Amino acid sequence: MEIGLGTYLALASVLFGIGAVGFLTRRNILLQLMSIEVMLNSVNLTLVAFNRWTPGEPGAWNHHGQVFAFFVIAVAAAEAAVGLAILISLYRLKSSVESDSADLLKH
Amino acid sequence: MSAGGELIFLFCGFIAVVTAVLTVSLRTPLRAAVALLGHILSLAGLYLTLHAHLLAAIQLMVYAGAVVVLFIFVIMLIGPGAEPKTKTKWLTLRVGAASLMAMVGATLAFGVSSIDRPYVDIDQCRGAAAECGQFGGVDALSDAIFRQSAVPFELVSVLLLVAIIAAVAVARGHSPAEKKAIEARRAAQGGAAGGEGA
Amino acid sequence: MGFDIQQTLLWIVLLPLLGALINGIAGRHASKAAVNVVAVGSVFVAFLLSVVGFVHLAQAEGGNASIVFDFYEWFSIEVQRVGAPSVEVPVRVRFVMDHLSGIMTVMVTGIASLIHVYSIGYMAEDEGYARFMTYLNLFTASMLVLVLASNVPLMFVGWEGVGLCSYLLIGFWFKNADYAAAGRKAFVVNRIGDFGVLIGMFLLVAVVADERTPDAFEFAQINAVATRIGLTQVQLGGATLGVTVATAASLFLFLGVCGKSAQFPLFVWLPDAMAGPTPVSALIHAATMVTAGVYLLCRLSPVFVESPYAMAFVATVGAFTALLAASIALVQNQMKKILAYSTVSQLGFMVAACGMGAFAGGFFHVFTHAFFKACLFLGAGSVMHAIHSHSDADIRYLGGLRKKLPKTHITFAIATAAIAGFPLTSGFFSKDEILLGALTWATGFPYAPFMGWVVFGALVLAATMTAFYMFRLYFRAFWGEYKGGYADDDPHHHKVEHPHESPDAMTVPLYVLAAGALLVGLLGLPHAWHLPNLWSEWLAPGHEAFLAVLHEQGHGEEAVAAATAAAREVPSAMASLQFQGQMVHGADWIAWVAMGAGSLAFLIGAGLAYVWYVQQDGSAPAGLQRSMPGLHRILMDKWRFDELYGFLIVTPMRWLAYFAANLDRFFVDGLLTRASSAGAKALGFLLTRAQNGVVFAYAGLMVAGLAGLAWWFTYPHPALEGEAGTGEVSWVAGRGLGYEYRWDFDSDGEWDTEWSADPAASHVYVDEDQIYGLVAIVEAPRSMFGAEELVVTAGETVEVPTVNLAADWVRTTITTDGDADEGLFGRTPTAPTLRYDGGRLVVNINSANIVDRDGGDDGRLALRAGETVTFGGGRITVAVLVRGTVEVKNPFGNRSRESRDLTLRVNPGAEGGEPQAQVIR
Amino acid sequence: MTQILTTLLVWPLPWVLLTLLFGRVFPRSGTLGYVGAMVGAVFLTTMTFGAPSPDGILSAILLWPALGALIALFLPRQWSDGVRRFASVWLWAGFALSLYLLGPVVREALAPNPEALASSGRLVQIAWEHFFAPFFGAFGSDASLTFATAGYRFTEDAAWIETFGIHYKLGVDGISLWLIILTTLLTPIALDVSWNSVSTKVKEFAFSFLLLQVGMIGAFVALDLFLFYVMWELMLVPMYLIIGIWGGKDRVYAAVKFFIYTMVGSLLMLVAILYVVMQLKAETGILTFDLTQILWLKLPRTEQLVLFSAFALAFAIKVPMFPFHTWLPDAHVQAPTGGSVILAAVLLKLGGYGFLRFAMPLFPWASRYIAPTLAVFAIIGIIYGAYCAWVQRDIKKLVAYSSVSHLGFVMLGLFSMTSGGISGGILQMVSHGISTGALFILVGVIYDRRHTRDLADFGGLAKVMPVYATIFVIVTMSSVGLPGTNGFVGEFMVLSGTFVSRTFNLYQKIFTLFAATGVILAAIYMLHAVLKTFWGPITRPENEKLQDLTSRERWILAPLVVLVFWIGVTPGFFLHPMEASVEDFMVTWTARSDQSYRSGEERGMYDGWQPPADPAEAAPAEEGAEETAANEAAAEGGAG
Repeated sequence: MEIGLGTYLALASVLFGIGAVGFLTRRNILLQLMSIEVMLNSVNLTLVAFNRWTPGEPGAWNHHGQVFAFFVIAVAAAEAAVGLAILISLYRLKSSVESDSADLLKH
Repeated sequence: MSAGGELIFLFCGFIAVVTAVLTVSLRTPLRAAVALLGHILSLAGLYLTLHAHLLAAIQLMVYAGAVVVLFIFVIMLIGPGAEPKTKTKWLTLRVGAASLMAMVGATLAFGVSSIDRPYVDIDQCRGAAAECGQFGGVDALSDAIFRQSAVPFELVSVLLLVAIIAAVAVARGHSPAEKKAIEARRAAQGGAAGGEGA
Repeated sequence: MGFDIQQTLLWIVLLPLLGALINGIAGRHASKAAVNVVAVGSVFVAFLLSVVGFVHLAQAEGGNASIVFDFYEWFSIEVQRVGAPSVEVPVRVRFVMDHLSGIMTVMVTGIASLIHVYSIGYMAEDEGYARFMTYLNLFTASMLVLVLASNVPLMFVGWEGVGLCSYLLIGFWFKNADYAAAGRKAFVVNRIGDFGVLIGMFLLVAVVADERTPDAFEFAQINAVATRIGLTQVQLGGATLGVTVATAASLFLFLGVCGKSAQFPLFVWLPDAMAGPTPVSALIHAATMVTAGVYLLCRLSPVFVESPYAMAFVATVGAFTALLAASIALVQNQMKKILAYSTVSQLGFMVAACGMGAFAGGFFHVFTHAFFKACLFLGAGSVMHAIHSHSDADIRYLGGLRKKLPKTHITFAIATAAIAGFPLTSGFFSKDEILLGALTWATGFPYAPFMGWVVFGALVLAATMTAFYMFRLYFRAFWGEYKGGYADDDPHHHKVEHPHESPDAMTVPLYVLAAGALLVGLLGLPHAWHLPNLWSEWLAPGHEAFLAVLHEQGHGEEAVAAATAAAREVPSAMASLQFQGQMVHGADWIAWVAMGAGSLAFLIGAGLAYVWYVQQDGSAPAGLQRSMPGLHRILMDKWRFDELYGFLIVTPMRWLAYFAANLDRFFVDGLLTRASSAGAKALGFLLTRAQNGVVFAYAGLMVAGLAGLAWWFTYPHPALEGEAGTGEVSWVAGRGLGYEYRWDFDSDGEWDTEWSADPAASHVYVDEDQIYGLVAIVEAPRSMFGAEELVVTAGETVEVPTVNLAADWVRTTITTDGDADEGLFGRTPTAPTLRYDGGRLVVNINSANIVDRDGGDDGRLALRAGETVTFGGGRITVAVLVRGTVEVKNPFGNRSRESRDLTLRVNPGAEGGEPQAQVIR
Repeated sequence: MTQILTTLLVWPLPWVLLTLLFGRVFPRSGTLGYVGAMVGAVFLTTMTFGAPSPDGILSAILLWPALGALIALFLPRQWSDGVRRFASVWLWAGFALSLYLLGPVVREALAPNPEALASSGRLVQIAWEHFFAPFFGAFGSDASLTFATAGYRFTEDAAWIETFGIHYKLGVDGISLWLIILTTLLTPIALDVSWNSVSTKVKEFAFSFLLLQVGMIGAFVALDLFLFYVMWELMLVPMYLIIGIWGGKDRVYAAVKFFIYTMVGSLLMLVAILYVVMQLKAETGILTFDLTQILWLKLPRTEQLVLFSAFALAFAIKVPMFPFHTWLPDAHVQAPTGGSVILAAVLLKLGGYGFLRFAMPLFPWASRYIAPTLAVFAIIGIIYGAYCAWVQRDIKKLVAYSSVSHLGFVMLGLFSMTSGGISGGILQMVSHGISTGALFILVGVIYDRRHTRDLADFGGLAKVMPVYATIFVIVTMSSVGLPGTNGFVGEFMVLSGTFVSRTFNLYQKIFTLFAATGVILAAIYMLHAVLKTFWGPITRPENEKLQDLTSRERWILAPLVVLVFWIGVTPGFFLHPMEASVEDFMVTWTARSDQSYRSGEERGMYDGWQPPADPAEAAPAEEGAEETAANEAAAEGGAG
């Protein structure tokens, strides 16, 4: 088996699927947030992998994919911070960390 | 790709999948967080195989060092109440959606696995590191981030600032019980003040 | 500023208008004397000026003088014509006093002056005195505009203006709701007539307007081209109706005449109009305004004459109205009601006369009628003044007034005699002219002799009735014993023991009018006596030229035509010539019979009234009434026309209005406002269902979308497009990750290329094998969405759709801008059909306007690709149809294919060349 | 810019100040005093400074109410009477300022050239030399300022949003001239009739009217599609507020209905505008919203139809044409008197104006293709509106439905595509503004006294209110279309235009026949209202002591009554300025619709289009001058 771009992408897809399934099956917001981290990481993996296969020229490297991944990491950090803050707020309000309990936005 | 690289890939990929499964399936949040830590470490390993050295380091620092710690911190804050009650609301639908998603992931994996590009052997810079930099190295990536993408970078810093403020704003405040207590205290004080004024 | 005879026309109109303006603004606060000076003075000076103008006309050389005053151009309209440049038609404010309007002007101002004077006495006690005088002045001004106008729209100003004044004056005592309603009725009924005038005017101007006669609204120009009007057919919806413009315009104008001159079926407003003060009844609803219709008939007489059908219709309606109104008048008891129906009846006489071509006779009756009817109304007013009545006087409770009101009596008696046709009074002469016209029509007129006799009979009968009911009125009111004026049980009035004669302001006008009623008839002495008939000569200046030609050429039909043409050389004021010509060449006995019939009618009618009401004291008619109660009832109820119209027209219209209002509220508004808002609400409701606030639900939806996307990705999508060049097509399929393509350019099932990653391919179509079918590109002038492509494959017959094309398919002339002149009505065109036959497109022509130019007259054309054939305004181009197919596979191994048809326009090859090769290149 | 500011500061501002000062010095001077003060102030400034410069006059007219609105915002709220007086005087000053636009018209009517002046009567000479000539100054003496030839006058052009080719471009031609005058006349009148009836939030009321006038004038003078759209929407908001705040019982419903109806149409129009602009860009590479440029764009027939429908919907709703009229009765009934007057007199006119200025010239083939269909709707509107009006119990609703009927005539005239029909349609728009405006004022007068508009509550009013009854009957007759009043001329021209129209092809006579029945129905419903209101005995004791028209009300109605007869007797004065523009419109429209018809589905530019030498400096003024020159040449050729 030769390991190429496709392999990385396939791995990333599998990881993304696992994250998504986790997000869908878990009701604990903490775990859902973790699932989201898994999904974001899988996307980062694709970005970095693509970047590896389009590296540009020496002295004029193409780092778009890695830069993007970097930004994704930053955004993921922000997301985790806000998400956890919301979680705490919700826990105060409802004494629960279940996502189903947050349904005040109904209609 | 070198044989060593392939070996690292296989090892880290396996770990990544296993830890991902553990992350989403473990019941205890703390254990899940630990699994997530493992997942992030394995991904950093994968980054190394992709010549993304700096990114691997950042991954370790930001994710392993900050995000996972934040998760654990919150788990500690909330305590065992975080244990979800077993409810079977929309169970079928959840299982259906999850399996659909699994199929989508599998299809996607199958579809993209055949995508291939010619492998580019990155010819390491022969000259001084300062002159050309290394692909994925500190020099080259810093140049890309701070020169070419300076504006987005600054915007990200603003985003983070906003996120901090938002987190503070959202997490501030009190639970209903606390609120009641505070109000009761205030009312007592206000009444006293009014009495004094009279 | 020197004396300018043209300026007089302006001042004739302006003076009463200024009077109305001054009285209208300041009259309420001014003294009665000042109001009188302004009102009477302005009208009287106008009268003097019109006499000056009339004398100027009479002294002018040549029989056809006129005074023209061109004031300014009011506005102008543009008449667009098919296939010719547009014509700018001005509408001028221009006054003309010619022989016809001269008489009318003098008559209107004269009688208006008298009635103004009369009103000083009659309305003295009324609180709305100044208002009344204002309205009267305004009316006079409007009537003068009507009479003096040189064109139809300006006449229409007066026409509507007098209608307005009539409305205001009928409702003068507006506190009585019935009176106000009567005013509204008059206005609305007149408006129906005005509608007819408008349409008639447009019909005329659309024909008359061209480079030679751009002033198409002017009466003179319309009359000058009357022959053309009589020859032009009315086009409606592209079809010719078989009706000349003269007929249509005449009938529409006659609708206006019916409204204004109270002819059947629009006569119902006039009897109700007697709600107005009596001087109004005399001036407007007897002497002047109601004759405006007759005036219009005379004004446009050349146009009416061009249409025998319209003339016959006019005559019939007139005679019928005369009879109908006379029959109602027989039994009425209210003085003004009787006079009102008598007016309708007399108007019927005038209109019938015009319809029979005796325009001069009809107009003569207008003139004489103005005197005796005004006198009668004013006499009735005098009676009502004597018994202090505002509304009307009932002849059943009058009697013996000849001793109490001697001045009124004598004038009333003269006027009664005149209207009844007592020999040598004015009414006798004018009625004689009309009966003579009817007889001439019956004996000499080529179109409808039978109708002529019917009309003559009806008119004689109506004349008899007239004599009877007028003398009945006269005898019952003025003879016998005085009964106190009101019924014993009248709740509103007390009996007046000693009625007094009216003041001089009222009796002097009566004397003047009575004298006129007695004497003006001498202007038109009967033809039977071979005395000079001033009236006819004045109105028909071509008379002598006409007679001269007749004298030379005898009395055949051709001779009459030639004579008419000769007379037309002198543009006549009236088109009564050919009829008078026939009168002349007819025998003397006709004139004697007419005069005899008129005299007999008077003798029978008046005699019967004398016997029944003077000798027998009314027992015989009472007996008749008892023996025929139904007939009496229905006559008293005026044949129940008001009820009939209420039932047939007013109520349905009212219901229609309610229906429309409710439709608007519930359906239109409901559909556009309520239904749309309900729809938006429903949509909003549905959309909010998805927003249930549960994070999982949103995630689930996202997953569903993602799954759909994934599904779409697993199959390739060819998205085939082609662009046709000349003979060559560039095909391009959609791109995708890892797609591979292969092509079958002619869709014959064999792949023309191997798999490749290039999504674009181009192919040159050379052989006929590669052609899938033929396409007829149909371009039609009215097709909404441009050219239409009809695909014709082997063994198939396709009909060319005729949507929007109906007029163009048939064999008609198509104008440059694609408007067809004919074809929507009458003919059902058959569309061409198309067939594919051995590489040729065969067009079966059917009834299409296609030149069958391939030699054989078999009604079909065989066309090769690239050829073009024109039909009417459209054309058919033959193109070829090609079909390309592509198959795509993606990394999943899934394949899909798509075909696309493309129309390929080709240049036609050389004649007789090899079609396959020629088709393409 | 300085020119505009000079104009505003030297002319209307002193008028306002002098008039208000006069009011302070002589507080009991009454309406006559105010009118005299305003006229005197105008006279004074004209004697002192002469007439303003024609440059930037349109901006001045447009900015004047905007400035007033700005000032009104800073006036103290408690000072309600003062705010009212300020806004009224301000708007009347705006009217006086707009009268300068009539300089060329008056010159051509009185003294087209020295010879004509010399040969005219002494009275005319004196009037011209001592009154009109000094008043109009450059407006009356500059021979190039004339409405006798086609093209836009008083044009102004400045870049607004350069990136998108949006310009601040203004201009007046014969078509919009009278509508602008109508706007400036009716707005102060509408404000004044609400003098006593609006007592709450007076400041906001005045502000709304001033802002509304900006929108209305702007929509009439805009020659840039984007500017037009902005102004079109700008009108909407103040009117929405006027109905929604100072209206009747169901005012919010009516206001929202009005707003949504208009908005639906105008959004589609915006899409169509953008599409047309993009097509022009694709065709020529020039991105511009300039109407004079866009008019050259020739679109495929199918696209024309779709785009025309989008424009037509917006304008048809505004007119309103059947079946989009149902907002009108609600809006009229609920609006305060002043709002109704403006709505009927000006806002509805924008529909017809939009058809004439934008929808028809932009899409000539489509408009010609649809014209008969739209004419059918216009005729349905005439008859249907009349029937609906007949059975209304509410007088305002009756008048509102009569508007539907009358505007049917307007639309019929415009679609007839004869110069007579179009001129008649425009004149009918002006006439309708005057007579229906007056009718709403009169209804408002009686509503102020009795607080009811139900016909059944009246009867016999002619006895107690003779002057009111007289004016009502005069206005009614004008609405009915009696010859000699303004209603007749327009109606006659429309009907005759319809009868000879080539566009209506086979159906012209049938159309006229049906449309003319509207003449009968108008008499029926209007006289019904008059009968129920004025004639008959007084049935209600409340009606016995009603006050007749006050002096202020008479002063408000006087100009309208004068105009009723002025237009009716000498319509030439009003028709002549629009003749050339209408003729030019007709010629261009006919030629382009033919071209468009022939070219079918092709797109391109119409014949005669020349790309502007420098897109940044596409000088429309020069183009106008060229058109003028061409027209003059044509006129000379015609005369020769």
